[in-house]
Amino acid sequence: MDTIIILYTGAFGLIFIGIAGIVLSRHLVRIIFAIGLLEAGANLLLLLATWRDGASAPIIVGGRVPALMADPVPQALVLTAIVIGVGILALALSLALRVQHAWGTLDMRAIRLRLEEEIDDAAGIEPPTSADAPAPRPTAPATREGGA
Amino acid sequence: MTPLDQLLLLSALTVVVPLFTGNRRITGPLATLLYTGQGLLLLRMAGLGYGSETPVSSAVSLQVLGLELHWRFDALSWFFALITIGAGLLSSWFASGEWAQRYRDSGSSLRLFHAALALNVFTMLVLLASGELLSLFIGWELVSWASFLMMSLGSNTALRYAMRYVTYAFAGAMAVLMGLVLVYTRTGSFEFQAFRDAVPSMDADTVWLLFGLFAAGFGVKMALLPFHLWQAKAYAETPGPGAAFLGAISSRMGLFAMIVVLVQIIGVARLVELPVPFTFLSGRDLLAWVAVFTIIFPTFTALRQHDARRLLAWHGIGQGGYMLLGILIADDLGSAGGLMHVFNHATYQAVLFMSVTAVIHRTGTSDLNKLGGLVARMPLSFLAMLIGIIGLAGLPPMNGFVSKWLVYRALILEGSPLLFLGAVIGTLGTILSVYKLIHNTFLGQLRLEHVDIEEAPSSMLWPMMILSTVVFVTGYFPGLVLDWIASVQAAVGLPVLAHHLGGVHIDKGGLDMIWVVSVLLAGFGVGALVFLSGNRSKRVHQLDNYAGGHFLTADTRYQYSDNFYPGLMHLIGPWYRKSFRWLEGGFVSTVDTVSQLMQGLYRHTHPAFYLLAVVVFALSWVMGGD
Amino acid sequence: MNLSELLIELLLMPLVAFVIGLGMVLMMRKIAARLGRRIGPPLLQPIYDIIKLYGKRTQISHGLIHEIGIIMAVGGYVAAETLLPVPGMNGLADKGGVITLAYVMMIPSLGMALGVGQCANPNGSIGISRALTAMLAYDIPFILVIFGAAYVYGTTNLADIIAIQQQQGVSGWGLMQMPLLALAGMLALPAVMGKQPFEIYIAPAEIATGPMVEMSGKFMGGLFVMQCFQLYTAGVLYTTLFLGGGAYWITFLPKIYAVVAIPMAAAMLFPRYRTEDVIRLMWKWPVLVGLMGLAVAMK
Amino acid sequence: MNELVLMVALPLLTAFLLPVIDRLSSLAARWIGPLVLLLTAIIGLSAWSQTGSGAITIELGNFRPPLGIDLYVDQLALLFALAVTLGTLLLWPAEGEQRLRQSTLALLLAGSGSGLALSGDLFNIYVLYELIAVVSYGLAASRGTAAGQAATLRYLIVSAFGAALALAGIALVYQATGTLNLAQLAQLAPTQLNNGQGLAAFVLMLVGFGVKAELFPVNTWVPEVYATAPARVAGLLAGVVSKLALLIIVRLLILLFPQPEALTVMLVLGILGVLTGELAAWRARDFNRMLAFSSIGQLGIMFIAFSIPGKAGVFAGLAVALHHLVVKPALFLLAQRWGGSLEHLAGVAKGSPLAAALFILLALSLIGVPPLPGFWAKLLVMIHLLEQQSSLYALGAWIIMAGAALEANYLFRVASSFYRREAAATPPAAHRTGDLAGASLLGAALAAAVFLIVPLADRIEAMAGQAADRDHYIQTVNPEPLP
Repeated sequence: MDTIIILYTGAFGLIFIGIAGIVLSRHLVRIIFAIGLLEAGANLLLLLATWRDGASAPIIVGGRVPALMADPVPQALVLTAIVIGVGILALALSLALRVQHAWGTLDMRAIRLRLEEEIDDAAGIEPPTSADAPAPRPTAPATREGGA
Repeated sequence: MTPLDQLLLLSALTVVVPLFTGNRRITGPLATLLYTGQGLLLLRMAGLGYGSETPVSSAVSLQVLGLELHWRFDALSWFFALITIGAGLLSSWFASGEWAQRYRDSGSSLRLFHAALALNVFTMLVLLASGELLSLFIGWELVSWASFLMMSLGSNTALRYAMRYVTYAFAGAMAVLMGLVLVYTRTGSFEFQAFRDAVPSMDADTVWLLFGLFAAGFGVKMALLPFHLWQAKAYAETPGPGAAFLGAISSRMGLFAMIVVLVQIIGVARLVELPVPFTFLSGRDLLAWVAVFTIIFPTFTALRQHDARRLLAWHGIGQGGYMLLGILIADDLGSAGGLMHVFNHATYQAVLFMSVTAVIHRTGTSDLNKLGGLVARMPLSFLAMLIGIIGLAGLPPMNGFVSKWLVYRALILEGSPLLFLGAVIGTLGTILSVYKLIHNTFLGQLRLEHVDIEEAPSSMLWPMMILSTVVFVTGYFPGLVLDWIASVQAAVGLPVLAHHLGGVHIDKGGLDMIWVVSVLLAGFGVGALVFLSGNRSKRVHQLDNYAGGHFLTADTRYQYSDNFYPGLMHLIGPWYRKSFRWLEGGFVSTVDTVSQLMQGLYRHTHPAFYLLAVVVFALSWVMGGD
Repeated sequence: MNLSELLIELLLMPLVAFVIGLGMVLMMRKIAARLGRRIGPPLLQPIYDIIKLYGKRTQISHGLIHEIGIIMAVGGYVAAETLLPVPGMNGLADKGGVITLAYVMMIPSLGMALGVGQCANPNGSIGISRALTAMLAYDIPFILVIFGAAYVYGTTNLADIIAIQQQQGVSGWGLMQMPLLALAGMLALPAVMGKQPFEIYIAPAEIATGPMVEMSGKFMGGLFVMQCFQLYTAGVLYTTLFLGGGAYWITFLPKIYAVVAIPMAAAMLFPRYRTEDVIRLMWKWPVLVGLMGLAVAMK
Repeated sequence: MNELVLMVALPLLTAFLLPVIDRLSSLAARWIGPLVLLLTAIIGLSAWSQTGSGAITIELGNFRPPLGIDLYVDQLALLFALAVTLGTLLLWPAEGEQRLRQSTLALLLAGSGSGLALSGDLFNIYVLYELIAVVSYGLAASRGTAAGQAATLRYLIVSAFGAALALAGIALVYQATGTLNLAQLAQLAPTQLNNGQGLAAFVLMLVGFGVKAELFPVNTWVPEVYATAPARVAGLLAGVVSKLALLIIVRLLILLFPQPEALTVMLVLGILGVLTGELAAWRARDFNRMLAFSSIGQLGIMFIAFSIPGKAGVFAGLAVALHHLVVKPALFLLAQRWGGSLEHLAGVAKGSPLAAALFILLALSLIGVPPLPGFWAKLLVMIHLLEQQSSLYALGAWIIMAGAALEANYLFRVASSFYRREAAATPPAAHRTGDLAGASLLGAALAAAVFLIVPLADRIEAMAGQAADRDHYIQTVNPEPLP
């Protein structure tokens, strides 16, 4: 029984590390890794769902049915989930790469602010100004009319 | 096919026809003709108005989601429909001649105007015909959006105010919807009768809630305080005849709905039993006070306007208060007064809006500081406005007096001095305000630029004269209208007013307008005799005035118009605090702030944080709940 | 009562009112003179004045509405008198009542306002603005008093009100039943009559301002006639509400003259009030007293 | 009956073959996608009448559950499968340079969406859901701008996070029952899942699948993605994909989680969704984000509606969902040209009167003005909410009302600016015929629904009755009992 407790602890630990990583990190790559951890935790949890200590693989060789067989369904599920997870991680990393190329940053907060700005720009909305904001700097020195 | 179906069908046809005839000149007269047809169909049901016929129901009924929708006309519907169709007919007539040409030339769509007008009439008829709460709500919404269409026909300003209207109206409609769904969950039906049967068994909290929801929801349309801000500007900016129509009847739909729900179903007696916590007032008193403040505040706001249309529109709000007040008294006199005021108000308000529109048509402005002396050029329009303002101010011999008299008399009988005082203050303010209106428009010095203008065209004059006649005749013989009122009272379940052609006979001081008006006319005759007994008078030019030894010249026109009541304003001016605008603004700012917060929620914070929060919360709740 | 009797009454009532009103005008002028240590006009002076004004050669009219306005001013009061019962004549008391009377009394103001407006003299309009403001000022306590009386007597029929008071003798008078309301009415009365110290709108001192600025000849005469009626109406109404009305002319006449004379004599001593001060005064004391009176009367 | 499998298989197959077809003929590649979708739609429609009397189950490869995988076809599932097919057809996103890739993605979306709607197995649901997620990332980023990619990235993070949680939820379910077949789960649920663990599983799956259904806390991606993705894609996500996710959640709720607490969680999150969505939309300054926030609010209403227990809730929620399914894509079709600042839309009614009129019609229905269908849907929700006689449900009703009032304000602020007399400095270009035709079609459907409201309501009610009936589901699938 100890094994199973350790394994459960591991699964929940991975999930919590993953969540914490997503919440606490600002760096995009770390966040993506954290997602990987989270998924690993979830997969482990799924595998553990029907864990039987000392069971053999659910493969029937030569019509001989093993006495204790592991449940094949979670294994199939996990296999699929891992494939999907890898795909998504790859997609995420490639997107992150593109963002890094375009904006030169992987900092989540910077990306968020930049994203906000770009959306506003694309929509043609002027940035919000506040009465307390410093006056905009004049872009060109004021020309004096009739000064000549 | 019952007469009601025919009426609704013809009314729907009236909406469609302008869409086909379009901007052609024929549209107006055609629409007018169709309204006449509607009027005739309504007269086929005249038995309703005289209480000699049972309610006419429509052959159409629907079953949606297991809810039955049906429509019918009773005396109350008939009475309001009469006003609606009358107002539609005369507004459309008013809008068919020269006005239409001008409107079209200014690039506006006549097609849309007539369609909007007809749509308003149609939707109102649908509302009036509603046979249970659900069709009432559907009609209610239709009316709201139809009048939104009408209001937004004007300029950009009109659009802005129409927008404000639609915000108020829809919020109100939501309150109504909430109310009727509540009713449904209590009774399992939207039928009036089921609701009425369920009221006695409801506890006070429920009735309070329903009362609040319905009063607020319908009150928005009536522009009851504090939901009145939208109305004046929205109506004022509507194209002239449209404003006459809306001002005459549109917001009375709120009153209609209130009568149906608060008087006919819940019953005023039940409202009296609802105590307002921490006070000695009841629910009815509360609403009555709202009505009185609706009389006072908008009336004194009107006093400060210097645009004729806005002035009238603000008065329209104030007059609504008398109607509600009268109906809430709920005895035979008061409710008759309130109901009669609906009719009376429609007649004189339409006449006033029409006459102001005629002035705008000729002079191009409704700014009271830029008019004056027009009586010499537009005497018939002046006469129409004079009759209108006497009606609005509620002075004899016009019909406005009779309805207000009934309300006052009821208040005296009931013994509500403060409500009475409030109502009278409103009337006095109205007198001041309407005098300013007629003085600044028609009296005083004629301005140079208006020297050559002519009387309004006959297409405008006819409706004005007809309405003026109605205002006077129903003031002279109020029994004509009181006949209908009595059958309405019977239909609604109020005590029925015993009346005669001249008014009412009560042991403790009745009213006989035939005598009062006759003696007044005779008095005028005597006055005229006295006047004529003097030496012959000589007409002089308007510049031939006493001016302290100074000669007035043709290019100097003195007109006393701006800040017409300086003494009064000096005293009560500081009381105009724009509190309601402040309130509205405060509400909007609050929503704005919260909305900003919500956007920030979506924008600024790390999404996963919420996720975490929710999961942790949910899991802990689950574990704890186990 | 048959119709012909009623018609005769209706004819007689304004006539009587006019004569009594003339007397009141005379009395006012006498009081004013005596207070100023003058002798005052002779008995028939008001009549002479009216005849003179109507007979003048220069009669300036500013248009039809100017004339109609004056007609309305006189005609409105003529009609109002038929609603006021006097000893022996009830007129239309049961067909109008006190509310109708109060509103009919506004018609002359409206007529005068229309007439003056048509004169196209801004100074006249200023006067009207003041007059209407003053009306707003005094009508509030006045209406309050009317409400109180109508409520306490339980009727708006003035003839009934008189009958109720007559039944109980002097102790049944409104003055005894509701002294505070009577006081409030008394305070508002000078303003209702448009007399000192509330006559700023007439502006007798400023020649170039006020409703009368364009009024000459019979127009002025019309206003003069109107004034007679105005004094009479106010006096009779107050008497009817609070002093038991009139059963006999012999007791009725002194009452109405006293009602007009006593406040006048006192008020004459006050300096003229500005328009906003009229409002301030009227909305403060008479309204306060009236409300207290109402509270007492309705309890 | 097995031809229904084609609804799933055909689009997927075409998607994989598309690159090959493109090599052969680019014209064929352009048209084959829509044609295939049309074909699948016809297949779906032909099967419609057969599902009226009762649901059917299709056992793939003739293995009976729990060993085999089954498709469960009731009217609800079929309707959503049809909706996703037709929706993709209507909002066919392929345009411009990346036509081929987008066609592929769209076909994948249609196929996996139909599969998601029809599948009767939790495992399949998870896989197809992930497939849809991947497709939606591709579509969302298809504009190729950095902003689009950044927004997609943020979307992806939330979505992957959610998927992991959903997987954990599935693990919990499996642990408790040992099966993933929905019918079998439904049999076992009253005994095995009616506990804390079941509830935890539900919450995890609610949050996980809720990402696509724009559930309150996990919907922060919505405004960003809808603002940066092509409007048609946004329409697909808001109109169709969100409803699919919702369908899954509702299925799970009906079959697996009978606890009242589950309903409460959904109700609370729904209320928060309405509140935040409508309030945020009130202040939105561009068309896309206004629609995005408003769709968050609308989805919130659906969550509230589905949280009503029993058939009534399904009926009410379904009505709202179907209505939104018609309205939102149409609005996003209009956004194709009108995206961007609302100020630029001043006076556009003159240039494009039809589009302006359509917007008004859609807006009226969205806020629930009678007699448009939106009103009846809202009325249903209100009635059933208040019938619960519980203060939390009543709160939901109040919030929906307040939200509608707000929505009326901001939608009509925009609508009335269309009719302003002076035009904006740079008015948006006129709509393309395709967009306008699509929107008009949906608008016409909406208008037609006004007159067909009675039969429509009956149909939806029957559908809801079928979907809400747990025993019917179990009997139809009739799985072998677990060993």
